[in-house]
Formats: sequence, C-alpha cells, structure tokens
Amino acid sequence: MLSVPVETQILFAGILFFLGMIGLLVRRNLVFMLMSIEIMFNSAGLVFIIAARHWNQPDGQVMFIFILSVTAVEVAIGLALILQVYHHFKTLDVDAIHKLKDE
Amino acid sequence: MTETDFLSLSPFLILALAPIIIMIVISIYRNYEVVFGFSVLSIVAAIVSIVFILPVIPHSIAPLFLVDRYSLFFITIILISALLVIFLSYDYLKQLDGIREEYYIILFTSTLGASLLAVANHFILFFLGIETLTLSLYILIAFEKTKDSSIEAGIKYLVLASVSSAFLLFGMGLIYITFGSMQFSVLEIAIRHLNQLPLLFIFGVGMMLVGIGFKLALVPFHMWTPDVYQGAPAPVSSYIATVSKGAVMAVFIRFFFNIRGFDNQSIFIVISGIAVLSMFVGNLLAIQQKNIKRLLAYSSIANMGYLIIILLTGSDKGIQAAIFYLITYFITTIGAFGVISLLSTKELEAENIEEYRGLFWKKPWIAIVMTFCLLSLAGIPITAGFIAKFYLILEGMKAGLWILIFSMIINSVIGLYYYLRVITSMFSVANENLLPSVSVLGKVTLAFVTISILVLGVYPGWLIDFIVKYAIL
Amino acid sequence: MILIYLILILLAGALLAWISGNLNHVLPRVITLVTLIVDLVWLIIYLLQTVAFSNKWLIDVQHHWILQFGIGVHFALDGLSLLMLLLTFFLGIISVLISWKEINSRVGFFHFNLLLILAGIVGVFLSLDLFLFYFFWELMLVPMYFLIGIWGHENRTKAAYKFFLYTQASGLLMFISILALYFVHGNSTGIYTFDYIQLLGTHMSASTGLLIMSGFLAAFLVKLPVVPLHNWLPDAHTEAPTAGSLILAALLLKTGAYGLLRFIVPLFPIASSSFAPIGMILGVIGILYGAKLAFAQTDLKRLIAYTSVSHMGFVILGVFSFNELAYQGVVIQMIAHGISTGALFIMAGQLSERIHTRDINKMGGLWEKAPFMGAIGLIFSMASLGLPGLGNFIAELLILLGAFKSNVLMSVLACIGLIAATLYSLRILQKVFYGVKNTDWKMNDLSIREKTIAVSLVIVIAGLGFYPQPVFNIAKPALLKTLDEHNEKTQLNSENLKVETDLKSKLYFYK
Amino acid sequence: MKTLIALIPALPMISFLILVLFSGKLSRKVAGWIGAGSIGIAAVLTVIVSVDLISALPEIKSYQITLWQWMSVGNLSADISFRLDSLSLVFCFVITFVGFLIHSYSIGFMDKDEGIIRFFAYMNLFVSSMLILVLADNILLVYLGWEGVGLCSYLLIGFWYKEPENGTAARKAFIITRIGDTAMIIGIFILFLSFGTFNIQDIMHLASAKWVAGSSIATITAVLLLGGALGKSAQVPLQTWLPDAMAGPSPVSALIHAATMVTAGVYLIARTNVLFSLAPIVQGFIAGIGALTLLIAGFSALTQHDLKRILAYSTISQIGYMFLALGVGAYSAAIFHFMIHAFFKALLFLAAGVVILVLNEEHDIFKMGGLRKKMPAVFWTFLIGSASLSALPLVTAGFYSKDAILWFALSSTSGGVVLWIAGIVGAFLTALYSFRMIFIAFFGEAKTQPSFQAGYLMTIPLVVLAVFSLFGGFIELPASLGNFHLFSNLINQSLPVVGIKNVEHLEWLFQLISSLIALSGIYLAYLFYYKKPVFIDSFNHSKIHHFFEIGFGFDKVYDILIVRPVVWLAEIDKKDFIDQINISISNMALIGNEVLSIAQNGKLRWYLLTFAFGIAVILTYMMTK
Repeated sequence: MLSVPVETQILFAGILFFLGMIGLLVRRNLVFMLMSIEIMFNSAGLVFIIAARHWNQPDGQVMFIFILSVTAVEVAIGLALILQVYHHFKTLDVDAIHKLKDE
Repeated sequence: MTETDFLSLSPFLILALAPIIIMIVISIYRNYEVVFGFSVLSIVAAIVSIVFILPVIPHSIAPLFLVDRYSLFFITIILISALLVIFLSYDYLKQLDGIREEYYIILFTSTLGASLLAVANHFILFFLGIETLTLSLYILIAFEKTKDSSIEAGIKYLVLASVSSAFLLFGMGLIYITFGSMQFSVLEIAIRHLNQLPLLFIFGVGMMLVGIGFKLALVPFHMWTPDVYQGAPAPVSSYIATVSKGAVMAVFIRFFFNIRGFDNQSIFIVISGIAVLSMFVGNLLAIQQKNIKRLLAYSSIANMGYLIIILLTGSDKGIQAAIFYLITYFITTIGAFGVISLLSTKELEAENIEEYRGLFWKKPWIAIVMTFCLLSLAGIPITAGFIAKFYLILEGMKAGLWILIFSMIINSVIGLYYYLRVITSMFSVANENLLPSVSVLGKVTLAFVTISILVLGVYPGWLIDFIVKYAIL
Repeated sequence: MILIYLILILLAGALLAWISGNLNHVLPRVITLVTLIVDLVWLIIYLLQTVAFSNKWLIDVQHHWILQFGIGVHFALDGLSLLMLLLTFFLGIISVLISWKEINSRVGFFHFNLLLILAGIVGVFLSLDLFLFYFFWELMLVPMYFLIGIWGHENRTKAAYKFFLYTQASGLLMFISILALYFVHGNSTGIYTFDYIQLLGTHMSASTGLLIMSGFLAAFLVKLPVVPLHNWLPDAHTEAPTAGSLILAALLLKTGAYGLLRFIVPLFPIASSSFAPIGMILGVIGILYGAKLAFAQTDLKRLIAYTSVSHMGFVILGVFSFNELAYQGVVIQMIAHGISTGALFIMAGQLSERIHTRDINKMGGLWEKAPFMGAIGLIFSMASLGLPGLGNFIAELLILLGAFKSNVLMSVLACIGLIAATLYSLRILQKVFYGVKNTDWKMNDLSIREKTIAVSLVIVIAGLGFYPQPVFNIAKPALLKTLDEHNEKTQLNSENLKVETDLKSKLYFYK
Repeated sequence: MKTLIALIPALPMISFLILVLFSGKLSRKVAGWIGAGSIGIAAVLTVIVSVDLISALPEIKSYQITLWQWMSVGNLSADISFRLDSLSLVFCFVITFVGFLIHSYSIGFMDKDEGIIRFFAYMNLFVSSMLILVLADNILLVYLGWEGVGLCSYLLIGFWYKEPENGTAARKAFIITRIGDTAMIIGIFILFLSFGTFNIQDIMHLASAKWVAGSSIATITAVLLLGGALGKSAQVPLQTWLPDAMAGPSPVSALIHAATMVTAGVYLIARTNVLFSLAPIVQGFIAGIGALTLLIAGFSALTQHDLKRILAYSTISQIGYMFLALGVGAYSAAIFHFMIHAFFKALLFLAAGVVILVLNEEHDIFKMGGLRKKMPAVFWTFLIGSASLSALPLVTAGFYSKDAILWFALSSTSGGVVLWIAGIVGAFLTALYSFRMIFIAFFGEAKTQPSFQAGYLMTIPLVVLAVFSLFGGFIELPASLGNFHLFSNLINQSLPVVGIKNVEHLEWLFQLISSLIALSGIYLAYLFYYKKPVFIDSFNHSKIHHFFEIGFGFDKVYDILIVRPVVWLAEIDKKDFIDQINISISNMALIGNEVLSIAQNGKLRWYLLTFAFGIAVILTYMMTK
C-alpha cells in the first residue's frame, strides 16, 4: 500500500476545507453556499478519518458517521429555510437579503 | 449501562422524551395550553431529577459523559433559564397565528443539546451537543415564518453557524490527530508533560476558538448577533443570549482548563485580543443604536468580552466568578428580553427605543424591571450586575490582567451611556402609543427576575457559597 | 444600630413617598419632611444622651455582609461624619421646602429620588468598609441622574449623562484602587478585607501607593471637582432643578472632600505627601480658573456653579496642607460652602421661578421688586467672596493660613482668588439687583416659606462666622486622628530615609 | 465701665438689626431717629468712657474686654475682644460724634428718599463696623471691621441702585480696596505665623523683640499691611475709586469717604507703628506716597467741575498729609489732622450736600454761582470749612493740624526738605482749589435757583461742625504759639513720640512761610476765579488741565493694564476649553460607532468575509508565534 505521510493527508483535507471556504465566499446562490458548507464539513470529517487511520482507532470513524448524520439534518433544515427565503424574497441571491442591518 | 448511568442521565432522558410525547400529543389533540403546561412540567421534572443525581456524582460514563457537580450546576442554570424563556414565550406565541405548539418541541431539543454540552467530556459529545443546539436554533429563529426578518435571521444564522461548526470540527480533528484522543481528560494528561505544545495542536485550538467565538458572539465573529437578535422572536433572542451562550461557555471552560490554554502564550494573547476587541466593538456599536434588540445584541458582545477574561485567570475562583457573572447575565438578559416580548404585539415588535418613551409613566412596574435589568448590565450597585462585575474584576486583578481590566473599566463607562439612553427615554415624557396588557405569568416572571437582581445585588453571599461548593471542575 | 436605622428610615421614607405620590401631591412632601426631621432629631437626641465626645469613634456598628470577600457592613460616626450628617439632614429639609412649589409633576417619584440620594450620601459619610463605601458612592448617582434628567431644565439629558458618566468613570478607577489595596493588604498580611480600620496600616512601596492613591484621587477630585475634571459640574448644576443643584453643590461635592480627608490622607500617608505639591497647585488652579469662568458666565446658575469650582479649590488646597488649621478650615468650608452656594442656587431657582430666565443680562433692578430677596442675595454673595463675619471667611482664613504654613507661594496665589471672588460676586449683585428693571415682570418678593428658608440659612452662615467654635470642637478629634495617622507614617518614612542616607554616607565614608 | 466699651459698637449694630428686621413696620421718621439716636447714645457713652480713661491715665493706659472666644484651633485663637486706648478713643470719638451729626443731618437729607430705612440700616452697620475696627484688640477683628466698612461703603455708594453707574462705582470701590485688603490679609498671615498670635499688643511686643529692624520679613509684612492701608485710604496708586465713590448720597461721602473709613489706613499704620519702625524703608515710602498723593490729588482737585469730586480729591490730598506725617513718624500730628479733617471735611460735604439737594442734583460748580445770598447759612459754614481746609492762619483748626505736619515733615529725624516742599506746594494748592469753589459757586451771578431752603435738621450739624472746625485746633498748639499739647500728650500714651532734629528754634519761620503760602493761595484764587483773567481760560482748555482733570490718567492706565486684560481673559474662554476635551472624546466614540456601524450592513457575504479575515489573522498569528 502506498504510504502517504500524515502531514500531506492533513494538507489535503486543509485544501479541501479552504476550497469550501472560497466557494462560500464567491458564490451568491444560497444553494451553492450550502454545498460549499458541506464540502467544509466533509473535509473536517476527512481529518477524523485520517486521524483514525493514523492512530488505528475506531473513534474517528464513529465521529465521521455522526458528522454525516448531522450534515444531513443541516441540509434538510437548510433547504427548508432556503425555500422560505425564496418564498419571502423571490430570489436565492444572498446579496439581496439584507433587511436586517444598522441604520 | 448500569442503573447509576441511567439515573445520572435522567435529565437528558426527560428532555429527550418530552418532545416525543409532545409530538404524540399534538398529533392527537392540538392544544396550546396543554403543550405549554406539559413543557413546564417536564422542565421542572428535569430540574427535580437533578436532586436525585447528587448522591452519585461525580459519575463518568466513559468516554463521552462526565456528570459532576460542575455540569449539574450548569444544567440547572440552563434548565431554569429555559423555564423562564418558556414562561415568556407563552404570551408572545399566544398572540401569533398559526402553528405554535412545535415551538416547545424545538425548544426541548435545543435545551437537550445545551445540557449535553455541560456534561461533554469528549469531542463527539461536544460536537453533537453543539449541533443539536444549533440546528434547533435555526428553526427557532425562523419560527415566525410569516416575517421576512425572521427568515432572514434564520438563513444568516444557518450559514454562519454551519461555517463556524465546520471550523470547530476541523479544529477538533487536528487536535485528535496530534494526540490520538478526543477525551478532554486524556488530552490533559497528554499535554501535562509537554514543554511546548505542537503547532498542529495550537492550530486546532485556534480553529476551535473560531467556532466557539462565533457561538459566544465574540469579535470578529460577532457580525450575526444584531441581525439574528433583531430578526428572531424576542424569547428566542433571549434564549440565544442565555442558554446557548451559557452551554457553550460551560464546555469551553471545561475544555480550556483541561488543556490549560491560559498557559500558552499565543492562545493567551489571542483571547486577550478577542476580549478587548469584543468589549470595544460591542459597546461602540451600541452607543447610537435605536433598536433595543440590536442594542442588547451589541451589549451581549461586550459582556462576553468581559466574561472571557476569566478564562485567562486559570483559577478555580475565576471559574466561580465566571459562573456568577453568567447567572446574573442570564437573569438580566431574560428580564430585558422579557420586557420586549411582553410589550410586543402581533403587529409590532417593541424594539424601537422610541416606543419605550415614557414607559415609566404608563407602566411603571415594567419600566422598573427594565431599568433594573439595564442598570444590572451596566454594573450599578444594588443590582446583581454590580456584584458580578466586582467578582470578575477581583479575580482578573488577582491574576494581574491589568490591561484587560482597564479596558473593561473604560468600556463600562461607554456601556453606561447607551443603557442610560434607554432608561432616559423610558423616564421622559410619555407618547401616545398604546401598550398591550401584560399577563399574570409575564408579571410573575418579571417580578422573579427583578427580585433576583436585587437579592443578588444586596445579598449575594449565599449564591457565592453555593457556587464555591458546587461549581468546581 | 442607630446608624443603620438612619439609612433605613430614609429608604423607607423614600418608598412611602413614592407610593403616596399616587394619592396626592402634598403627602410625599410631608412624608419626606417628616422622615428627614425624624432622622435629624433622633441623631441629635441619641448623641446628646449616650455619646461621649472622646477621641474614638462616637458610634461604631459592624456586621458581616459578604464574608467570602471580607466585606462587612461597617458604619461608624466620628466628628467629621457627624457634621456632614447634620448638614445633610438640614439641607435635605431645606431642599424639600424649596421644591414645595417648584416640583409639581411626579411628586412622589421626585421625593423618592431625593431621599434615595440622601440615603446614599449618608451611607458615604458613615461607611468604614471600602466596598460599602463604593456601594453608596455609586448608589447616589442613579437617583441624582433621575433628578436631573426628569425635572431638570432644557438641556437636562445631556447634563445628566455627563454627570453620570464622569462620576462613574472616576468611581470605577477608585473601585480598582480599592481592590488593589485589598490585594496589597491581603498579600502582605494574609487577611483579605475591605475594612477601613484594618487597611489603615497597609504597607506598600512608594510607587504602589501612588498608583493606588491615584484611583481614589480620581473619584474624589472629580466629585470635588478639581480643574480639569470639573466639566460635569457646570452642566449638572445648571440643568438640575433647584433641589438638585442644592444637593449637588452642598452635599454631593462634599463627599469628594470627605473622601480626601477620610481615605486619601490616612490610607496613603506617604503617597499623599508626595502628591501634596501637585494637589496644592490643582487647588490654586481650581480657585483661579473657576473664578475666571464664573466671572464670564451669563447664566446665573452656571455662574454659581463655577464659583463652586473655585471654592472647592480651597478645600483641596487645605487638604494637602496637612495641618490642623487647614483641616478645620476645610471642614468649615464644606459646611459654609454648602450653605452659601446652596442659598445662591435657591435664589437662582426662585428667580427663574418668577421671571423664567436664568440670563443675568436680562435681569436687573430686581432690588426694587424684591428687596428681601436682594438682601439675601447680598448676604450670600458676600459670603461667597469671603466677607468676615460669615462662615466662608473663617474657612478661607484657616485654609489659607494652613496653606501658608506649608507652601507660601500657593497660599499667596490662592489669595488672589479672594479678589477674583469679589469680581464675580459683585457681578451677580450688579447684574441682578442693581440698575433699572428693564421689563415689567410681575414678580413677588419671597413668600413666608421662602423667607423661613432664607433666614435659617442666614442664621447658620452668620453663626459659623461669629461662633464657629462648636464645629471646631466636634471636628477636632477626628481631624487630629487623621493627621496623626498621616504624620506618623510620613515621619517614619522620612526617618527611614534618613537612616538609609546616613548608612549610605557612612558606607561611602568607610570605602 | 468696661462693658460700656462693648456697648459702643453694639448699639449701632442693634439699631441695624432693628431696622433690618422691622423694616416693613417702621415709619420713616422713627427709623431715622432710631438710626441717629443709637449713634448719639454711643457718642455719649464714648464721652463717658473717655473721661474715665483719661482721668485714669497714665496709670492705666487701656481698657480691655473680651466678649467671647471667636475661634480656637490648634495654636490659633482669636477672641471677640475690644481694647480702648487713647488712639482708639480719638477715633471712637470722631466716629460717634461726627457720625451722630451726620446721622441727624441725614434725617433731613434723606427725608424724601424711599430707601431711608435701608439707608439708616447701612449707616448704622457702617458705624458699628468702623467702631469694631478701631476698638478691636486683635488684628483679625480689625480685619472684620475693615471688610465690614468696605461692604457698607459698597452698599452706600451704590445706594441709589437704579442708576447702573452708581453700582459700577460701588463695585470699583469694593474691588480696589479688596486688592489692598488681600495684601493685608497676607501680611496678617505672616504676622500670625511668625508670632503665633493675632493680638495686636502681643504682636507689637514680639515684633520688636524678635525682628531685626530693616529685616526683609519686617519690610515685606509692612509693605503688605501698607497695601491694605493704601487701598482703604485711597492713596496712590489705589486712589482711583474715591472720586467715583461720590455717587453715594452726600452724608455717606461725609461720613465714610471723608471723616472715617478712608482714614482707616491711617489708623492701621498708627496701630501697627512698631512694624513700620522696624521697616524704615517702608516708612520712608509712606512719606513719599503721602507727598505724591497730596500733590496729585491737589492738582486734580484744582480742575474738577463737580463739587463733590473736588472735595473727594481734596480728601485724598488731605489723607496724603496724614500719610506724610505717619511716614515721618509724627503719629500724633497725623491723628490730630485726622480729627480736624473729619470736622471740616464732614462739614464741607454736608454743606455741599445741601447745595446739591437744594439745586436739584446739580453738581457742577460752574452752573451754581451766587449762592452766597441765597443760602447764607450754608455759605458761611462752607466758608469756614474751606478756610479750615486751606489752613487759614491762626483762626482755623486746620492751620494748627496742617502746620504740625508741615513742621514735622521738615524737622522729624526722618523728614526732609523735599517732603516739606511737597507739603507747602500742597498747602498752596489746597488754598487755591478751596477758594476756587467758594468764588465760583458762591459768588458771581446765580445760574441755578434753589428750590427750597434747608431745614434746621440739616443746618444745625453744619453749625456745630463749623464751630469745631474753627476751635478744634486749640487743644494742640505749637511751641511757637502757646505750646499747648493736650492732644499729643493724650496720643503719646499709646503711640511713640516723634523724634525731632535740632531745629526747634526756627519753627516760627516755617510757620510764617506756610501761612503766607496759604494766604497767597487764597489771593490767587480770588484773582483767577473771581476776577477771571484771560489766561485762566486758556489753561482751562489746555491738555495739562485735562490731564489733571482725569486724575493724572490713572484710570486710563489701569483700564489698559488691568481691566481690559481681565475682561479679555474672561471673554476668551467663556465656554471652558477643557470641555472641548470631553466633547472630542465623545466625538471619538461616535466616530468609532459610525465606522463600525458601516460594517453591520446586513450582507451575509460581507459577514463571511470578515469572518474569514478574522480567522486568517488569528491563525497567522498563532503560526508565526
């Protein structure tokens, strides 16, 4: 089996996380933003997988399962909310939603 | 699982069962009063159950749970706050149209999440607790789905909270990868023998700070606070300000003291910086604010800035001061938001300071409650806030945190200004607008809040004794 | 226990007054009046019956409060606080009487606040626990804030903010200092306490002492007030209702002076000695700058407010002279200024009640309309310029003499303040009472009630001028004790220094 | 007997209190009689006490009485206590006696005035304060009286308060004297701190024991006390208030600004003579100031139009003589001149008061004229007063008192020719301006008609005073003319005797010179102002005339040097620049608020950006550390 140093693996996860963040910043559509958040969550999950592999423990895997379920709930609620946003604002462009602000 | 395990988890079980029962009840017979009554009973039951746990603590259900005096203390605070929020929600929701029973279900799940944080001794429970809490909050914030602002606040909170959770998670992963354990107590042992903390670990803590900083609304992760406080229904805002922050604070203190974060210079400096920035930014943003919910939001930013000073003292006494501060902060915040929610009507959220003009001459008791809450936030004697601030400064000075203490002093003065603004308008000449009548329940809640503020302000000794006895890590 | 009861009676009266305000407008006034008279009479009777005027504290009450931090409820009365208490109750009664016609809205709440302020002030004068002291120190701010903010004149809100923020900021600095003192004492002795008596002997290095003292100073100098920390005062005094101005000038400022005498001097003997030259300079600046600004004002209340700044300059000058003469002068100044400036504020209030302006350029020739008021105005203007025979003269004389003993230059400069006082005092008379009346105001002379107030004030100020000895006798033990505590330490210190330098020179010699 | 001493100042004080407390209930006449009567009784008491004391002399030099302890703080103690010796006796006598005459006169004079009760109240308060001043046993009590008379002077100058100018004049008087008083109180501080007592006798004893003559502390103290004296007695450079003080009613001018208060400075210096003898420089300085003042005031008096202003300058000038006498150590001469001056100057002021009252407030002598026929009683008494003022040889009291001063100015051990010449020139000027008044106001054709005749209430005091102005001098006759020393023997019981150079045999010569000078002055006045030669007209329009008229421009100089800078100082910083610091602090907070508030724009992506930025900063910091 090809052995990749653990640092490299973390770096990979980090890059993934960073990409998710970038995606979040550049995208305006709420759905895409939600997807970017998913990417960030998954990259974080990846770290746990790497760690589990590194320490030969099941804990990381367990954590990942939890993460998966939580993100699933998150997406569910998120999509529901996005629906409501569309209902109220007639757009998914996040920049158009700024009623709440300092005068 | 042993009997003791179940016993020690009984509050959580009650909190988990209650929403299920409510769901079943709703599906059979939808009645607002019944649901409300049941919710109150469940919370009270959960509080009572704590009394039965006392003999068996400290009890650890490895590796996730650690039920000790500290966590029980926090759970009690959380549950009492939740109870007060429920009381305040009653009137607020009653005047809303449409479905409102589900509100209590969500409130239970979020309280469950918050309580879990208090017993968390492991990243998994930390994460699960915080997510249970946050996911419920999305719904609670956006609960008034007929209002634009509620939805907007919800989506904003969702996006930002998710991002912060992702950071928290990534940070946890990094720490896990360095030490091979997600248990706080194990981490503590691992760190104890190290002269220098590994960079990856510090990095992990840094990323966790982002997540926690967001939940506590610390600068620079504070931007959501005013918008969400404003958009969310008033009781929910008070819930976010109290239960959510208190629970996160509970787990954060435990985690931070386990890894002895205050010993590491860079963490120390980052937290000091965050504290100072939070105080200044929070207070400065508030001074011209005309919306009282936003104002309280900014004030909460500053207050959390004061509070995290205590993390840096690294002493048990510091924790006690923090807890005392949290308790008074809970009471006053609930009182303030309580007034807002009681004065709000279906059409109009009582959130502009202008609407409070002359309140004292129309509804003197309500205005007095608000005045006491604001004075307590400002830290004026005979209110609990004064003793709390005193305690905080005392411990901060003991630890020699001079810069932080002085910036706290400066900010207390700035803060006083905007609290006075609200008070001034309440005591100035009345305007014509009509105010809703306040229910007995609301009055009782506010009276409780006011009396607590006064009692803690004049005779705080017993609570301090209590904290010293029970709130030890 | 009487000391606690004094405060409790005030608080109870306050609540009663508020509640009764809903019933009618006279009841709160009567209740407040009765409360104050009961306090005053009770205190006097108690003192006459049971207390021997010896060197010690006259009455001393001690209870636990927050044990965890070493905080106690410690009230004690000595000559100094006794005088301040008598002044407080006396002027409290006066302030109720002058508000009788002036305050017509929210009467109950007004008197609630009034009594609350007085309770706070009484607490400040009696507390011997630093925490308790701070507690009362802050407590009086809120009702005062309401008094200015609700019943004040046109710019009341701004003035009320300024007052509150200023005093709060300085108060917090004092708070930090109190805590620092607590720790310094605790670390050196192991006893963590806020008790004044125990903290008295705290040892600390010179620089620590200075730092800690500066916090206390900040609070007291703001209250006093001392230039350049005086800006809250003219605004607050100008905008407050008459009773508010009276209490501010006559009582609230005195808490600052009291603090200097009670805390700064005995707690920080060495630091306060080294601060003394600066303190005296500040005093002189206050005297001259306050007088200068008073001379330039056209708003009568503002003018009087600045004269307060000037007069309080004498107090700080005296406090930092560290001798008995000056201290007795300070005590008399506290009382006499309370009476004379209070009376001038009352006069300003009566004027604006009648002619609805405070601008002295719009007045003139009022002697013809109100000769009684003119006479009263004359007497108190003369008091404020330090005419012999009135209390202020005794005060200024003793302070200047005392200051002359320790610093000739400062005392001489302060004497220029006497000339400046002449300028502004005569300006009041000239502008208000001389000349011809330039409008046909329908204006009555003082009513019986107002005459009673005025005459009682005149009697007190003239009594102080011709027979101040009782005041000296009451204050003497307290002041001597303060000075002893101060001098002991400073002498010890200078002896130590001397020994040190002796040793050094000897060592040098042997080298 | 001793308690009577306390009654002397107490009576006017009681009367003052009665007048104040029952002001609403007393009728005008009753008020006047209470006011005058109390002083009359005081005068009688003074006489009784005087007789008693004088008969006890020289065994008992003084009577002393302590009323109560004023204050006792540490080593400081001061009592309310009085001490009567020959010096205070003379002052008491003048104050009560002349005071009584003036009070009686005032009943007539103020008859029509609405503020008559107030007037008598003030006057009584004044007399009481003045008596306290001269009777006080300790210097602090002197200061009390000193300030008390200052207050009354202020109140009475501004008595007609409806004219704003009167108020201004009153204020000027108070402030200028206050400047001197402040110097004086500093001097008192030095005395107390040096000797630990306020008692004048003790101070004098201790001073002569402890202080070296000519030492700097003695000099400084003397200068400071002199400051007070200069202010009160309107001597250069603090003389400018007195001419303006004529705004008050004429009886006030007579009592306060001629007879009594303005001579308080003389009293003070005489009382504390030991200090001045310890500071010879200062004493010489006093003589110099006296000489300078008498000349300046003499020239100014010569050019005034206002009758009362002439008399005011004349007062300044005559007090200059007294200072001159004090300066050369001729205390008894100074006190003698004080007494005689009190008689004739009070007389002149009262007579002038009648003239002005009768002519409906006409002050300008050039608009009078021919009054000799219209009001003969006034004319004759005025003439006697003027003659006494001009020191008409042999027949007037003024001759004896002024002559003594002139003689001592030359013959005293500290005197000199320069001082004598100044005195002689002054005497000439005095005669000139005195008879200028007479010739212009009382001779020639009438320009204003008197509206009524003065009643007996007013004329009797004039006559009494005229008698004293003529014959008062015979109690003290120079060696060359009878050598009768009743007065100086009395005074020398409490004050040192003047030291004389060995020129005594020439005294008659100098008396002759001064007599001639006075006569020539009168004659020149006759020439200039009765005959009216042409050049007098041109002089009247010359610049130098104007310069004299405005009192040598002191007012102008003070205006530029002191008044305007003070006003400027008050004006520049009316709003208190320190307040700007507060405002800028609060503005900073507001700016901070606005800047931060911009960030709270409600845009989610912007929030995310700051979020990311914050993370970046924190993580970068942690990595680099």
